Amino acid sequence: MKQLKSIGLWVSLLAVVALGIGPIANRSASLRETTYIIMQVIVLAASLNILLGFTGYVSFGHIVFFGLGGYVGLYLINAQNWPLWSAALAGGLTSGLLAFLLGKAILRLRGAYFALATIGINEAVRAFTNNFDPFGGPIGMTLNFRVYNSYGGAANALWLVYYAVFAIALLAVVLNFMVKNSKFGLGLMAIREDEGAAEVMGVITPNAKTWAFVLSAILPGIVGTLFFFKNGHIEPGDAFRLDYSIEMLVIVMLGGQGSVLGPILGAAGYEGLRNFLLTSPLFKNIQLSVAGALLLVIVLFIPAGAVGWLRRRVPILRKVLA
Amino acid sequence: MKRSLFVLLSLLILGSMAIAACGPATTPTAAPQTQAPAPATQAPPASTAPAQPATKTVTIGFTSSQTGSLNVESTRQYHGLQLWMDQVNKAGGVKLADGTVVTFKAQTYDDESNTDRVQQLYTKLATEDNADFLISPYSSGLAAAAAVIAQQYNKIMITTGAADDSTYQKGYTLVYQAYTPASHYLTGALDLLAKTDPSAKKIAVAYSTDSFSTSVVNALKTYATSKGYNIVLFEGYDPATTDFSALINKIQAAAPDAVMGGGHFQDGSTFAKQLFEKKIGAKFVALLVAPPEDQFSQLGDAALGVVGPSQWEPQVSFTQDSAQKAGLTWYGPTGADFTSTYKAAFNEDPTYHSAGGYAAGLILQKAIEDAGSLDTTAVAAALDKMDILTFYGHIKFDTSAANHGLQIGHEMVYVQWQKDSSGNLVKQIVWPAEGATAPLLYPIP
Amino acid sequence: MGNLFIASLIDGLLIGFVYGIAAMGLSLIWGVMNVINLAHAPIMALAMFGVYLLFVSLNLNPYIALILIALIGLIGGVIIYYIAIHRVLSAPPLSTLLATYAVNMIMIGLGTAAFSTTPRNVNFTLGSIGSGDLTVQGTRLVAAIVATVVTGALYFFLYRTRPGKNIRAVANNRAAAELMGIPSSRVLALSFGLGTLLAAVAGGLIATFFPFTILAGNAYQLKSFVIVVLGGLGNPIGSLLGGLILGVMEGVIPIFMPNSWVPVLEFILFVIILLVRPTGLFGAKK
Amino acid sequence: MTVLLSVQGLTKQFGGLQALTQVTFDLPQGQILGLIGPNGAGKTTLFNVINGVYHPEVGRIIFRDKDVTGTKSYDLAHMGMARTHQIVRPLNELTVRENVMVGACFGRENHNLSKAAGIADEVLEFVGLDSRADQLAGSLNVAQKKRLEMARALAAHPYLLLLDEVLAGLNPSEIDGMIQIVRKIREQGITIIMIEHLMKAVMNISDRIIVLDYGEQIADGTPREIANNPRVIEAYLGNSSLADQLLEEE
Repeated sequence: MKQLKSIGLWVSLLAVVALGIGPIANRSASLRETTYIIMQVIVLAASLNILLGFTGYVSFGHIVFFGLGGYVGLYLINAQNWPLWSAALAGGLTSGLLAFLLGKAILRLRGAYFALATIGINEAVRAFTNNFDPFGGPIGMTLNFRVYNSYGGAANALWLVYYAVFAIALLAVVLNFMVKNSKFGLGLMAIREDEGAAEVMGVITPNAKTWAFVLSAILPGIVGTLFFFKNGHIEPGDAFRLDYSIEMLVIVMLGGQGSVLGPILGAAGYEGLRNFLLTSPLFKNIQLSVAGALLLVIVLFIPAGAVGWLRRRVPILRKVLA
Repeated sequence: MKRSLFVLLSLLILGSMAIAACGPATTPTAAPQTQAPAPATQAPPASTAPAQPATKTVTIGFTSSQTGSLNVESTRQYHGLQLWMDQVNKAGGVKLADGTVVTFKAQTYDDESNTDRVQQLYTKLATEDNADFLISPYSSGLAAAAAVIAQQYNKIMITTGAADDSTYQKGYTLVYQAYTPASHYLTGALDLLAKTDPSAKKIAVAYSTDSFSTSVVNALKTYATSKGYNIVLFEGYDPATTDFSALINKIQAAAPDAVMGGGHFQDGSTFAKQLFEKKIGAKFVALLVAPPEDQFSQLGDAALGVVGPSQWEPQVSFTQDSAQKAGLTWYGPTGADFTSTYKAAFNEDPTYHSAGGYAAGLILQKAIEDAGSLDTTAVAAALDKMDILTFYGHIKFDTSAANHGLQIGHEMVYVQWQKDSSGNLVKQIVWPAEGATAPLLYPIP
Repeated sequence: MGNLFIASLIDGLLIGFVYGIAAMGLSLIWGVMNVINLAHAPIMALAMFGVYLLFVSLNLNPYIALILIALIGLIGGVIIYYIAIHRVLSAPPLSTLLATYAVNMIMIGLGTAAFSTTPRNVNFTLGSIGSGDLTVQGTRLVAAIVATVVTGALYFFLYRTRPGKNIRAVANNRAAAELMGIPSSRVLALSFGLGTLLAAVAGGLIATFFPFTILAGNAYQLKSFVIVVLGGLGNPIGSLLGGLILGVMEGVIPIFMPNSWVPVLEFILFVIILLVRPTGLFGAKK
Repeated sequence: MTVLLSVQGLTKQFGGLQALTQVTFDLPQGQILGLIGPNGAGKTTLFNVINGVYHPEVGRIIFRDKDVTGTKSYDLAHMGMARTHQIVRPLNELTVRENVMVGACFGRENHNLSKAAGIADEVLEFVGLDSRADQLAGSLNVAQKKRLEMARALAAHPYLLLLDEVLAGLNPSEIDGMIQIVRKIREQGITIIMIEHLMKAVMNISDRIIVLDYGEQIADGTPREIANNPRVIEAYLGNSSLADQLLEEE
């Protein structure tokens, strides 16, 4: 039993490594950039999975943690000369703190109301950033190219950031696995299935939900800093993009919510598909529509996502696919 | 005929909500493929092909916004660049010092109007597609993200459609700006106002809170204050704003002589329309981006008198003579040639985005010719030295460490919508005085 | 200052009517079937284009075009319901959110391909009344009147006609309504159709005085969330009042602080109302 | 005899509706208290109030010598109160074992996962669901789901168990099985309040019965006293001979 469970973890980690090792093996910068986005999406989707997949709360504005982390991190690097790593950590912790402060209040809302509240928060934070001068207001912040020199030049810096996001993707998978196979995670899943019943059985739901929210906010904050450091520039419209939030939901849904492997498969599948559609001469003008039609088919016919579908069809896999 | 096709198409679209899930059919898109019947006579100068030259194809990499909010401007920029490329290739390419003849090919992807994929795509362009030179995406935000990649892979990038000054103050050495920087967008309008009516001193500034517009108005504010103007209102609005009533009421209460600001086309034209409807009574209105667009005239009377800065207009007539007068080298086609070939190729009038795209190519071509090689260092050196006049205007780059690559030669022109003798709205150039096609209509009737 | 206040108030009220009717469709669908229709924005945008195309190509009066567009909206909504919503209606909320978002993607994608994101403008005016500071545009006045009439008609339909009563019964308790022999799926399809009809009417009205692009619906969709939460679910008059409140806020707040703070306040208010009174200021249900 | 639970003057209203009026009783440790009354009499409401789902307007609840009025359900669970639901609420996408582990993990004894798994297996064997431990809870039939409810509550090792119509919807042989389980639970020293519609069962198994009607406590006594109480007969049982039948059948 125990062994089988950890096979699930190894399968998931292996999947991430298989995706992430390519650019390191052939030192291809182009592949690295493509993979960077997949890794980032894995981190965001896996983090969202803690809230969506395990706890059953649909956060539509989860990107607020990515954007806020990016802003705080870039501000510390730009204005306070912090090194990237501590700035990224600070970005993550700030996002976690925001989740902690908001959690108790908005996690009382259920279903669609919670989803709407998260949209409201994302929009409020975006509008606030637009007015907040230390973060550059509408202009945002642009890093001086010199900053990259402390990391061995820009080329090297981008490699470093890639290693970091790769490591964090692995961490996100381990975190998902640990949550899923912990008492805390059991409580979360009980909440997902029936919050009232969970409460009656003794799950301290407000605390459990808040911590799930916090856990799901920290890593997005860290990769937010990494991304905008790499990007060299941040402004409100890019940092708090609601569409990106919804893409993450689609990815978790596509791969299978509540599973560890799901966000990984979803991220790889979704990004692969998007890259294909964007560059395909046949579809590129209507790629958005094609993606929408596919999403609709998935929602209507395979709501459990890839992992859920596999588990149902091939029961042997049930134990291996965490 | 075309109209009814359009209606049919859109009814099909409405109908296709119905069959949406069954997989949408490929819809014919407006984006025309270039089949430029470019008349060879109007080709830019290029070395005449020798007998048996070695040849090389140079890849120019860039992304454009085929989808998303920047799609219109970005597509025009793409068209301009494409026209340049077709013409230079048709004319036989560029001859290097070692006799190799270089022709160009474009490698491009859709950046969806957002930064997420810009770096991914530019890295792909720089490494996998082995692009020799890069052109920026449209808009300052996207260009800033692309600049990191260009510099890092030691590729020269000509930016166009990216006016923000800040990108060129961040230590890049290989990024060169074709546009007049944002900080100069509205300062000329102020000079124009000062010359026309020295007694007008109260200015209200209302601007879209996006990066570009905010940079423009911040520079305007500094400049206006230094010239003794009284800024009676200085406020931002969300770029998605459609109802400006509240803001206009405030402007009205501040009773300014002039209203300046705006942002992009959509908000700017809406703002202009509502300014008119509210009978605001300002004598002078200057807005960003929207007024130079031909569609701005759809506003009817609301467009009358509105002034806007433009990087280039078809009426702008720089010639070999003007180059001689200014002591500059003349380079490339004339404005009239550019306009007519562009129209022939894309069945639309060129705007400054188109001209900017073309100019970016032209700048690169000239630099390669001057350098006589494709080597980054040599071409960059040629760009640093460049000081030319083209149909698009004067091109010269700042070479100081603090602002390297910033455009310092090119000047904005200011257009105003006026009525011709038969009462039709026409766009006239009103500033700078040397290039004006009509005097400023002042105050707005 | 006095004039400024009155002018801002009037403008706020006028735009409030439009906000109200834009939110009404969202509110109806949400209230009846507990679906948050994320395809609301492109439906509004397509309606804007519908009015535009009929106006430009056939020279049709925008208000006549509006009736045609409303009908297309009704039929389109019913079709969307059967394709995208019906199957996932009793699934967790995420499914319907994503299903309607998928419809949104499809419509925006096709719309961008067909129309690009170039702004359009219906060059139509009814003149304006008043003078100086207090100028009111004819088209906006008509929009307010149409909004009021539509609200009244919807109210009449929901409370006085059989299909309307069926809709309310299904909204209250679907299982019980089915037991009473109400064909719930047909009623739900009709409600969805009505919701899109309202969105289309709102879009068409907006097209008569604001320029728009295929993406123009998004801003109204976001505002509609705020309004629905203000006004309560499924309650047409609540939506209208919610729209008026939001309109007045947007009109009056900038007198006292920079305009760019308005969205910050709007969304903070939104979250607070969600937390304190999720049934809305005028909602009594539940 | 120590009093485990003391309910004092509980009153609960919903809007204008009086759901509970001045309900008062003491429950000594180890007893089975039957709670009967017509539909809508407020029985489940009483459970919800005792259990912390609703808070009463008036009245106090003392559990193990502590005033727990207004205490949250999860805190009560930690203090040793567990319940089943009238309409079963299985955690569908979790396995049967995981369902029961939730009870063990978050109940009175606050076990870690591996300990909880052990307890879950014991309890599942006790209620006869051991063969289904790895199935998803959603795939069980109604009778099995009722046992699962019971197992989850038991896994918490509670002092007080609130059983809400555990027999409803079961066939006769399943009912016998469930009654056996309830008896065995009592033998472990767990105090039980059970809401039941099945008169025969409740009369036989309870030490004491409380009758609710329109939220009012109209009778309180041994099964025999209840069966002969004229108010109960009038309000609820219908005729007096039925009551005698119920008592004598076994």
